[in-house]
Amino acid sequence: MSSLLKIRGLKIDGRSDETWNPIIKGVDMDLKKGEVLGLIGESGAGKSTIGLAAMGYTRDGVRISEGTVEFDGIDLVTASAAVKRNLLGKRIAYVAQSAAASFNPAHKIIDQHTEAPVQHGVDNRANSAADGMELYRKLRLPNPDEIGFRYPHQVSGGQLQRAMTAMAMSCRPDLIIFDEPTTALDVTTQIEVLAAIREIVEEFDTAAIYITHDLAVVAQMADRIKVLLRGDEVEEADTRTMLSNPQEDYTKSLWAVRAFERPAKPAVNTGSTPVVSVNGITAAYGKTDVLHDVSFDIHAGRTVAVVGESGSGKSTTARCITGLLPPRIGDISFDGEVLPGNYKKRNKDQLRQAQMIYQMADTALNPRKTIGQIIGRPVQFYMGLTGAERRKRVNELLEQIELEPDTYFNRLPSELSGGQKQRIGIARALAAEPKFIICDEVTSALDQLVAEGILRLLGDLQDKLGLSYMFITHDLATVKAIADEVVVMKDGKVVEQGPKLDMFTPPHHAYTDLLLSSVPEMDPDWLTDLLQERGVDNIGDAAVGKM
Amino acid sequence: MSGLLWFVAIVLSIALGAHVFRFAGQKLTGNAPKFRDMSYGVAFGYVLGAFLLFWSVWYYFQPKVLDTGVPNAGVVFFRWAVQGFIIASIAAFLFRLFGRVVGTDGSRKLFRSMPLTASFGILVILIYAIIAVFAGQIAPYGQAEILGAANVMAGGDPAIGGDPAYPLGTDQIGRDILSRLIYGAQNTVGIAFITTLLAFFIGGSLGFLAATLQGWLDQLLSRSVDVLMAIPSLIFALLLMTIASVWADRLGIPLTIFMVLIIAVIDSTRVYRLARAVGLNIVVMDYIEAAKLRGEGLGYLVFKEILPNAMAPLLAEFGLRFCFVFLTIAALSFLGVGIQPPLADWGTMVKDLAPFINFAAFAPTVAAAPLLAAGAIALLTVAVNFVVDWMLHKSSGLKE
Amino acid sequence: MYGISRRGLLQSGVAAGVLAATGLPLKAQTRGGKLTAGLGGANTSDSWDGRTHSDIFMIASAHGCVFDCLTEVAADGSLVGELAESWEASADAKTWTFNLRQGVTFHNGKSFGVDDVIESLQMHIGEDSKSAAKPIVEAIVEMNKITEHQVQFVLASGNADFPYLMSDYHILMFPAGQIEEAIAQGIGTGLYQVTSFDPGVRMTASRYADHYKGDDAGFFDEVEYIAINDNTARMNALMTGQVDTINRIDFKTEALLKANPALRIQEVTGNQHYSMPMLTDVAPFNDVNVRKALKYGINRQELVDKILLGHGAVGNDTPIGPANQYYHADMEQLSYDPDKAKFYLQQAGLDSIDIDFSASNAAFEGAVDAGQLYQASAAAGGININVIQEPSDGYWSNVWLNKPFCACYWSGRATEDWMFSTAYEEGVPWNDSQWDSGDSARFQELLLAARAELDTDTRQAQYFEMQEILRDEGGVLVPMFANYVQAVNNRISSPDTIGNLWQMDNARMAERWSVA
Amino acid sequence: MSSLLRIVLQRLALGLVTLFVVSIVIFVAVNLLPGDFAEAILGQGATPESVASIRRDLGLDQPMFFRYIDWLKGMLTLDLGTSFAQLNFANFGGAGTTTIAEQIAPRLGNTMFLATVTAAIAVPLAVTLGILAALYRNTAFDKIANMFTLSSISSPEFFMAYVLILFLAVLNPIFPSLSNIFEGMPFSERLEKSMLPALTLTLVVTAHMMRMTRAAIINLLASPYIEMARLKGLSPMRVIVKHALPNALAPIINVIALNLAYLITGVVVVEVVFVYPGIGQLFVDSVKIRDIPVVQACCLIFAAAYILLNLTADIMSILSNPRLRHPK
Repeated sequence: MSSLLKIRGLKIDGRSDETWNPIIKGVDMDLKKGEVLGLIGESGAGKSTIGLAAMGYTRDGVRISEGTVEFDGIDLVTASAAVKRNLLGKRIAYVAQSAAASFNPAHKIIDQHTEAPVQHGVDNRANSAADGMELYRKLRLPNPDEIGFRYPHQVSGGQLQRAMTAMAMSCRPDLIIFDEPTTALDVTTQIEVLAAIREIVEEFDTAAIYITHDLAVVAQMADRIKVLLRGDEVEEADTRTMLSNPQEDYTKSLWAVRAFERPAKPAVNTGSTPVVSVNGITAAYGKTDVLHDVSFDIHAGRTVAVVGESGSGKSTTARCITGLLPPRIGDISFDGEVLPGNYKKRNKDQLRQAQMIYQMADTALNPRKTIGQIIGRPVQFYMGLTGAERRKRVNELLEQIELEPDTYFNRLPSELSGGQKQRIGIARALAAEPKFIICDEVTSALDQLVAEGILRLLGDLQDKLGLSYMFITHDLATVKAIADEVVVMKDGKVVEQGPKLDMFTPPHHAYTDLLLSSVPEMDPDWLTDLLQERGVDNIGDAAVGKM
Repeated sequence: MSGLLWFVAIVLSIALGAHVFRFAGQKLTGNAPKFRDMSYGVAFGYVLGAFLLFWSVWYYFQPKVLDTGVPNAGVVFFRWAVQGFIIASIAAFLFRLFGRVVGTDGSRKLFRSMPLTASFGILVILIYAIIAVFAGQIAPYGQAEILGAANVMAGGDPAIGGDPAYPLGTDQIGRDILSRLIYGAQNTVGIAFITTLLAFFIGGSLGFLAATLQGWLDQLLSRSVDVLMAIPSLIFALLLMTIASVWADRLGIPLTIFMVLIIAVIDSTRVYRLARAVGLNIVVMDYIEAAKLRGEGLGYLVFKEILPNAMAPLLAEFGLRFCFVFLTIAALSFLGVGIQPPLADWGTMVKDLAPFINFAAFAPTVAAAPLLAAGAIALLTVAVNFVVDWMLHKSSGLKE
Repeated sequence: MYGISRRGLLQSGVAAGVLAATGLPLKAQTRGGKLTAGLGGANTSDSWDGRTHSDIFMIASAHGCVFDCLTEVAADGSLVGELAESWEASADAKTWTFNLRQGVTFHNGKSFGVDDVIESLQMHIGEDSKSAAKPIVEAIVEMNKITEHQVQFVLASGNADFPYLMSDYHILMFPAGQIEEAIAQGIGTGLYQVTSFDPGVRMTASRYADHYKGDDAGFFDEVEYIAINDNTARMNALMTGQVDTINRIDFKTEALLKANPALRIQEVTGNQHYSMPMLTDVAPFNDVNVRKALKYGINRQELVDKILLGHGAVGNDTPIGPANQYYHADMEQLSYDPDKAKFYLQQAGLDSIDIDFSASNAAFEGAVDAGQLYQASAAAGGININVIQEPSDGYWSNVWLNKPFCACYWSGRATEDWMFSTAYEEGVPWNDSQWDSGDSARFQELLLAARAELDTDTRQAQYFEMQEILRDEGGVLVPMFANYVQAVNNRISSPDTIGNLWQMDNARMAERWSVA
Repeated sequence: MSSLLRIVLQRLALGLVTLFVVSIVIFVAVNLLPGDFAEAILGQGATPESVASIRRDLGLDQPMFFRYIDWLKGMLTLDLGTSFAQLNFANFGGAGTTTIAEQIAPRLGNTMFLATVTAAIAVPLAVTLGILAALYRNTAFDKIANMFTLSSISSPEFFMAYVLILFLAVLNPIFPSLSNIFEGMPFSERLEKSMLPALTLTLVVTAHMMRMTRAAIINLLASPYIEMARLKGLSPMRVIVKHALPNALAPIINVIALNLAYLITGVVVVEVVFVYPGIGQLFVDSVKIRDIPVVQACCLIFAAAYILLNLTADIMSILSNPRLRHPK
């Protein structure tokens, strides 16, 4: 069997400011029937654009300028709209990143499922619906006979993602494009979806392009991996070769990131006063408690990682500490002194001592202010420095975060890259000369290489300035890399806490175990092994509480 | 009845033409994608457009005077419109060209990405501003100056009571209409501008305050605004203006000042809504949280953190509000309670001159005076809307 | 300017209205067709109650179409009978006997008789009555039913004009015992019977089949009066042929209207006048020389030209206009003469004088402008007029009769006595110049004498003298009379003589006009 | 479903409260109208005695608070009261007075007729044009439509009205410029006479509705589920009708309701130009003669219509939201 999909010299332009700029600079690709190709790259690498181009589809403001996309001998670039329409949905299907956004909220799931088969004349509605339920059962969705009659918003994210995979399968296509199908999911949910996708693709011998930025995930799913960098192809090899023996520097550096880990620190002296002490806080939004009796300490020069899935109460804890959400019960003490619950009642020094770095650097920096103003404000506000003194201090801070002061002083945040913006956030926190910094998912919006840089910088600063960090994250790799102590949270409660080493060595609490074991590893056999370990039927149960 | 038949026949032939057009296109271009994927509706659109174009050209070259000696007013007006459109397009094009060559790097870049409509808008606004500022120098007579001849007809044709000295004629007490039209720019635009500024000052500051402080203040302000907004603005303005007209009389304060206040307050409710909504969007940003946690005061939050980020949507809204205020003032003046004589004002002028429209059929120039006054209102709002539309499109943040 | 007519002489006692109906059709008028009129002056508060009528829409609808009065003023100004066939007075003009027309029926079939007259008149009196005709009816001390068709009125004092007063548009004849119903539905004895009435919007009526005026009046089968208060819309309706006639045309467009061959303009001068009353009991207006100075300081022709745009006539400081019977047309006209003004000021012992003049456009359109023009012209005579713009609201209750010198408007009255006794008789409430015997005992004397004088020539002499007194000494400046200007489509023909007592041919276009 | 019901009831209650507060505002504002009916109707004849007598007869000498209570009581029983003109007339001794309700009903009916005719033309036109502009966005069609709609939004209504009169009544006598409709007029004639004001209003509201529809659809077309639908190989028509429209309903309904509210309340100018006997004319006339009960009633009807339509839009968009219609 010759190749199902053959892409040759594909170049794609994107429009910005009325001019067309190349965003894909010549990519070739071959895909045989039943084969899964992993497309990997950081944000802006053009993964999704290629994925869509493989369907002969371009988004607004994007055009294919050169090359051919031959699907089963038909060039999708030059094919008429009618010809393409006849292929899409029927022979080539698409699974989008966010099922919640990609299901039409106005129609029931099963109606959307049957739409393609009915419209393409593959099957009638009744048969197609029955087939849908069969697929739901195969994908181990709960209540497979009934779930289709719900509206998308009535179904959880992980289930919806599986339902979308089922929808893609509805016409039994030859090729499915998976566009980061698990990126928006929590780790424990990710497993079920990964397993389901792999299983069904294997069962129907469907060829697939699997797009992701996560090496470990792609290792589980793909037969071959293609690495992309800024619209260019870096290298391509079959999965095991690629993992064990990457050729290009870029690929190697990607691999290396995962090995970063800070050396462990000696244990804390018992009896020393923690910098921050969270004492049995219970907090509520409105009338519902979202935190229940949370307690932990953060000692000087230490990093405490607070881990948990979305909705576990990590950020709420941070809000309690900063005083944005005064706790209902319990208190926060700083250097042994109890802080007022509401930040408005705290004095300037108390406010200064605890700073915060945010997840989204875009929303954390005022887009209308220059870097000099952003960093200069706390310098002036807390330290009372003005004019040349202020400028000097800002320059120092910029140097600390490894940015050239004269280049960046007058720039606006929009002129910086994501990593640079995050560094400015750090500098702003440092400007207050705090003892304690809350880092709220500071790396989760960044590409891995950049994230590593930020983590290293934070580590160095800690060593240099003796800072304490509370590190909020859902990513266990990050925890492993930088934490001294770990607090695991679930449903607003602390499930387990202790030094990092203890946490990563069994035995743990069941939830910690689930969390830890769900983090994909770079081993292509990891998923298979894990499924065997857990037992096929238990995968669904893994998502307890995630309905 | 025959008119209806004609209409149906034309539509049918366009429908047929669309079919032929698409078919011919496919054949002639060897099934090029443009024609191959063309839907019938698009083909219909092309043919319809072509038909309208041909019709316009045909109509443009119809004689200006009918065989019966009566002027063909439709053609006259159409020619004016077409000529106006062409001149406007050329002016806008030249202005944009000028902007692309002259000016700072930033402004040149701005002009490069500017659609013709926006450059037309900016040009018109500039011209209005110049006329408004230099009305006294430009206008041949004073706005309240009573000249010898009253009721001179527009057009300067003595045969129908015109006088070349007064190209747009004089009003019933002998004031030059052209001068009043020019002064109208000063009064109407100036007053609308002040009113809008005031509305923004009131609505904007309250809106940001509500967004920042929230709580009971927000509730109180928002509910009050709901109530005010539930009363249709024109009706409310009309009512309040009637009340004010007497207070103005009694207190000896010009009614215009009351009008500015009333419209500003009524309009500030809309500004409040927007400012609050924009403010709320900004207030949830992390940099506001960071500033709050830093211990910054309310003033700093509102003016240094929120306001700069709200400028773009507020500026766009300013344009729209300006148009709205402008039209409200015109409507109030039209209903007789707006800007009071002897100040020249376009709304009042339209009302006063409107009867001439009836005579358009046999003296097209006579109808020009009221149409010019109304057109002056329309042109400015169109221009502002064009610019705002472009700004919104550029920032793309707050479309509708 | 045609249609200015002098009323024919009336001998006391008998009415000229022996022949039926009105006007004197000079050419054969065709019957049939429809008259559509666009009239300003309509209100949502309009009703068929004659006591409330004050503007053209209801006057034309009620007085002109649906209802009748006892007497009627013909287009030429002569008084003819309408529901009264004839009348006669006692020698002292105190007792009047009216012989009613027989065989007249209301639109609901009820026949018309003395009871209807008495009850219709009684509507206007009574303590709470706010009827504008109250003073007229109050003067009747006794109403006696002599036969079914003969009624006798006894007046408190002699009044030779009494039959004239009975033509007033407020004093409509309603069916006795059914007045409420008649007011609600519009049931009268007029030429046209109401078919629909929407206050402030529209009135339609159809020709009442067996009307006593027969074939000589009411030529249309149908009439439709549409309320169009907006000048532009009214003009537009006429231009586009949606109405046949409109009242109060916009002077701005007059030239263009005239150029339209399908239309014609009717213009008559009546009694409607703009005035400037001064309180003669307040200094400096108590000095007749100051008053005289003011009379010479005003440029009347300029006011007519600029305020009325020429659509009017200069006034001679009397309220008696061309529509009045004893209008003193040959009286020497006062004219602008700053030297004389200065002279009279010196007579008053002054070199110059400062005077406040209160005006508002509520008095009449252009009153403030008129004040400014007056200011400019009077300055040359040493009179410094300070024009005070007064609030429109409450002008009549706060300014008029209160401020010593202000702008005012009078629609005029059909008879001299009525006009004088409304605003110039000693002690009457609307005497806006406080004109009394202290100012001119002779005037007050003549007023009483002329009222009861049945001899026409004597009366004429008396009224002429009164007009002269007012011109020379009076406390009211009457600089101008405003014309009634209306436009008619040539589809409609109208008699050569157009009534000037009220606009739209005395509001009787439905009665007098016909399809051409 | 119960939560949905609760939300709807909440909105209704809020609407009623707003209406109540609005009634106070209106009452106070209207009663501040200077001068009064007595002076206005008596004109030159307004002697202090006659003014006082009319004021007494109309109850204007009562304190404002009691008048408000009386008025509110009337409102609650849907009794709009009697106009001063009619009361005054009754005091003259006339009978058979008509209530404000009777007076307003036909006027309101006329305005509603005009609004309906306008909506019947404008809504389908605007929605169709909006969808087309969204589909063919950034094409010549879109740009031309954009230019025209911007121009028509920008022009004062009376300008539009006069231009239409000029072209459709004066130069080409197709429609009458005088909209003197009345009860019992045949429907076709009524329609013909209402055509020019309806077209004027259409021009004013179509632009707004079209732009909003276009924006709503474009907004939706960028959403992932539309891309998904396209990637399923569905026809463009089906994508629009089946996937975009149901979700665009809420914003479109909102725009339509807003514009209908505008139609009922913003017609004053148009009614004045065309002499259309609607409620706007009645309002203007009543303000002129200070007929306070009528002004109040008109204002309240305007506000109620406005609130009601906004409420309807609100509730409709709640109902069209599957999240609320099918709670978890």
